Amino acid sequence: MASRRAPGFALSLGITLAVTGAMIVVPLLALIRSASAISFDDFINLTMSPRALASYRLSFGAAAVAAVVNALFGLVTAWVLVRYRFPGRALVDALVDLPFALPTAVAGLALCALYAKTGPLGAPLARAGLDVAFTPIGVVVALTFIGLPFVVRTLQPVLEQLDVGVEEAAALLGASRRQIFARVVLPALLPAWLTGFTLALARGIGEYGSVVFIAGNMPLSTEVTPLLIVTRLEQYDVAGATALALVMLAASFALLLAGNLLQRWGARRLGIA
Amino acid sequence: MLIGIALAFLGIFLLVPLGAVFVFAFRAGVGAWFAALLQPDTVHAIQLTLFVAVVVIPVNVVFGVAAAWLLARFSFPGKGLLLSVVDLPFSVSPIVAGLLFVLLFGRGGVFGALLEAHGLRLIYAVPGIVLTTWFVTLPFVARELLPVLQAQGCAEEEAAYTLGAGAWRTFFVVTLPKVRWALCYGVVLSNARALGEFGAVSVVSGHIRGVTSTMPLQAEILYNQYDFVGCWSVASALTLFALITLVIKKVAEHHCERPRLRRSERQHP
Amino acid sequence: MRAVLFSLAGCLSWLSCSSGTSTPTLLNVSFDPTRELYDDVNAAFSQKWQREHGSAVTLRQSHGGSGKQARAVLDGLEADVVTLALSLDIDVLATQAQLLPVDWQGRLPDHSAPFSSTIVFLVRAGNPKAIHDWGDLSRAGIAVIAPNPKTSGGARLVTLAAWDHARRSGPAVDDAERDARAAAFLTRLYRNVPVLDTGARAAATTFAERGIGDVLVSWESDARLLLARPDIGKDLELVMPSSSIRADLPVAVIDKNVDLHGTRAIAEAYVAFLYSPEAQAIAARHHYRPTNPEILAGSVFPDVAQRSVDEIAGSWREAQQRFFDDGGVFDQIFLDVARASR
Amino acid sequence: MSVDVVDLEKSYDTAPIVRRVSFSAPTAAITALIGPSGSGKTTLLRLIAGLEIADKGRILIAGRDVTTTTVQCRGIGLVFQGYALFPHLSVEDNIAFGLRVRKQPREQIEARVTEMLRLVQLEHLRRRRPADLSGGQRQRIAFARALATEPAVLLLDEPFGALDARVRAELREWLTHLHEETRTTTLLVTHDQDEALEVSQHVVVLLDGEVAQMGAPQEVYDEPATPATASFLGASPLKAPSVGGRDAVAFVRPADVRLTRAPLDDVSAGRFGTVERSKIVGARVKLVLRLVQGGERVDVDVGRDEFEALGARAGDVVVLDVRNARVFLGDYAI
Repeated sequence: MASRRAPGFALSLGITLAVTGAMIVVPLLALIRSASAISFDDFINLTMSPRALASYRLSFGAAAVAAVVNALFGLVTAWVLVRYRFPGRALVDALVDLPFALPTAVAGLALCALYAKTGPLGAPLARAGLDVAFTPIGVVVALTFIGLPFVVRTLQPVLEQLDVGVEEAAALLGASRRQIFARVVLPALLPAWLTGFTLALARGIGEYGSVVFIAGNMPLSTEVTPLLIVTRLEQYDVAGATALALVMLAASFALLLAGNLLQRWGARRLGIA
Repeated sequence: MLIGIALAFLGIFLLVPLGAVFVFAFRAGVGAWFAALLQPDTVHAIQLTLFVAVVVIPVNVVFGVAAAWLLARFSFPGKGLLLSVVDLPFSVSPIVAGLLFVLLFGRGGVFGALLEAHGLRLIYAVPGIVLTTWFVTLPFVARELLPVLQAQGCAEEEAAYTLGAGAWRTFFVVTLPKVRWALCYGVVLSNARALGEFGAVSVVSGHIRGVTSTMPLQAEILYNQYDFVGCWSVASALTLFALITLVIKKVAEHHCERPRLRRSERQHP
Repeated sequence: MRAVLFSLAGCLSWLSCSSGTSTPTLLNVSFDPTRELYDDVNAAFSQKWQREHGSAVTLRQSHGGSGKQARAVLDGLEADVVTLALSLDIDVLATQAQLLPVDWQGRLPDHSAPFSSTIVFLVRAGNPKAIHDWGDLSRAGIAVIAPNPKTSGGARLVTLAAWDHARRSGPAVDDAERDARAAAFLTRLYRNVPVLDTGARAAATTFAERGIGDVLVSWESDARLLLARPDIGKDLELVMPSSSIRADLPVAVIDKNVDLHGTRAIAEAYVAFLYSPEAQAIAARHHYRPTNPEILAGSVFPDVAQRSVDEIAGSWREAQQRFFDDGGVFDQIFLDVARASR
Repeated sequence: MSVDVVDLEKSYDTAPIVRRVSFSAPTAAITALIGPSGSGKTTLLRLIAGLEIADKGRILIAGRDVTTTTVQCRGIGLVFQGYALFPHLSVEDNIAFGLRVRKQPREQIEARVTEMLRLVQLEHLRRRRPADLSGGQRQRIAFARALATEPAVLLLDEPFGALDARVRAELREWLTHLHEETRTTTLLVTHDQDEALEVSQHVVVLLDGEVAQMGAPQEVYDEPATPATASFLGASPLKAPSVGGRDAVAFVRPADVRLTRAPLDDVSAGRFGTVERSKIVGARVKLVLRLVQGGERVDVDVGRDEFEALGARAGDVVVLDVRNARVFLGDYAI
């Protein structure tokens, strides 16, 4: 067991196992128990119905698009925050965390009010022929908002630790700025970048509060999976809700595992392991 | 150029919604804002929300410290799995989180019959809200502490042991001051989430006005009552909490960063 | 582990109960559009109770989609009284959890429905798109706002009313062709729906506040509430279709919960009060159609041919199975809508 | 207050780090544990301190078996590689830490802290934070903190590892003085043999988790027990005439070779080498030679005046006169 002679192994193990056991494992077992009452054929029918498939397409698709947007702009934002000094930088830096702190329902209400056809942003966009609220684009906007801090916050520390000397060395060897970025900076950032992307994706897939207000909630087109779970529950269809919840749970666990593996990979690549 | 892109992106996606909340809230004037917040049901929602946070945060601190200590200081079989399990509430959909507790404590749930036999009520009552909020905020403190504990290593603690300090004393006098800002950061984040959780709490709340409505739910209720002034007032109050959170977080970060900067100065004189 | 959880649970419920309720408390779990109605009814009832018994009573309310609310009661929300949109939602409480007897509808007059309502249209002032009847809703270029029948009781009434209208209009043919005609009509109608909100109130907000859509298909009570609003009422106009549905709004005492709380006497007095002239007048003021004939006669309700759910679909149970359960008519329609929009 | 280690073993995940190590560190002396990185010397130190638990073996401090004693009760002082000063405490509070833990009266602590600060000659830094100090100052505060509790044994883990050469040299001398004053039994872990030779009275060479040799510094330096020890101590192998049909290897240090001009007429007598390159390093000159017979490389380190007297350039052939060499037959020294 523990070879280091740090104290408190039994105590911390006890607390951690008791709490994770009672608060996480037992509820998960309850879900699995409920799901095990569903026959395999029913499970396939419930989770592969056209409506469920359409909701996955929206939840996963919009979360992926939002995560890509966040990955690109998050990289730029993190770069700017780490490498440049400009007035208001501290303010901008603090603001990045706003989606963490702002309740999702408030974000949903605000975004919906802004992007509706009568809203201050929605009206000019509608005149330009682009409907945002109540379309999949609206879902992407909401998920972009809530996923924004993940990429920035996972990239920032790595960027800060990135040795400027390496870039200078590359420049001395004749690399252009683009080459330095593509061959030196990006490979070093890649694991953190992917981790941030995975986190934003995982958060986006399960998001409910900010999305219900701005999504059109139309079955088969603008209905996200969490809403479908709620709908099933309200139709007294516990089996349907449980089956979908299990699919979502599997997806988030898989993403989490991927994120942890990426982090470990990153640590190894940077020789910190 | 890059700064411009970053600022434009953040402006559109962050500042505009933030400003919108306050514009909508104060459209009817400051008096209306206060009046809306002083409606009895809204006052109760604020009290309930703060109560939930006050209950959840201490348990999160104890758990977070224990889990971070365990994961940073020891290696044992199944550690990777445990880390993923601790992280799980972070990526689980809030709706699924709420559903978990309904399946557990609802009338037809695993413990439903047991609770009913003893006349205990968890779901659609305050305890259910507390438990669900606890679930969704569980990983925050541990997640913030873990990297700090790992990065700082255990040399200072070992120094304290060699000087004769016991485990608890070392923990309180050496470890805790060392990680206090990370701990503060974790508390602030879990507090923010506890105050603002909507999806999960919505599933287990029952929406009884003046009893089981937290602030985000109260905002939704007011929205559905066409009471937009009330709704935006609650929303802006929550936003104010969020901004305070950010300020505290910034302070915490500032204190965390100073020693780090010094260390890097030393390495590159 | 159980012991730990259990003592934790005990601790927490003690915390929640310690807020102290010396006066008896009655929880009325209701559906979406009745928020304002029960605000007034509750105030009147507690005054009456205070007057007659000399003791106070605390009335609590919970609102949401009818199905969602019934689901919460089923899972343990301890409602003393439920006042929902559909008798089906109360049936579920009787059959699935035995919270009250299956024949609950026979315990109070008028099948336990003290008020009724119907489905009407709300259009922009001046009716610029000339929407007069159900048929207009399926026209190309009309945006219709209606909530999701899967989550909203009112939306199920909308679907059934539209179905019934389409089925009965046009040339008389056999039943199968009538059904096909109605399904095709609903497909065209729902193709015109840009936002399918989860509840009646969300749909009303989308239409009135966000300015989306040409017509809101909604509860009569909600529509007239919006019309009466000083800020947005003048921009709206009520349209009565040629036929609509009669929605009886059932109420019931939840026996199991009132016995647990010791609130049976108050709960029964409360539901009885809903039939009193005083409560019936409050209902009429909030645009719910009272069952009391005198009060109905004394208030203004536009004329509309109302057909009951039983006439349209046999019973609520059959309607639910045929139209709204998974794989039912509504799902088929939405498959067609999605296919057509692709 | 000697430290005795008996048959100590420690593995991480089945990889042995310390294998059956036994040695004694005499009372009031500085014993240096030297070895290349990865030889297990830091682990050994942590085992003695009680920060790791040994798999097998015993540890005795002043004759008392402390193998199972907790770290708090072993009565040791440890100076860490990175100092491990408490960053949130002032210099004074850092030094007082161990005394406060022992609940000593306030005035006594005050006096002891003052005494320690005087000992390390940093009285003026009393109220500073570790972050405000230079590396050498931090180092000395770490010593003061470790010595404040009057430990029976002082353990030093690469105490000068993170410092620049000049400060290192200063602190070595300072450590010698400090030790003369305190006479605390000291165990010093270092990978730097010069440091060990200069500071310690007793040397233990660790190679691959095992004690390769121990003894007085000069003895270990002059008579390495094995080829590996000789190699670690800076000698390079040269093929020697075989003895009794077995290959012999001579280990020669660069400073143990004298060079003279090769007589032009006789190249068979003695050893001849061709100068490949030379480099003047301050007062010394480092040369790389290649033997005429066999072509082996020999590193030579001579004084500047000797080199100038020799007047050799690259390509010149010179005579090597090996003053001192350790010859091994297989693993045995002869």
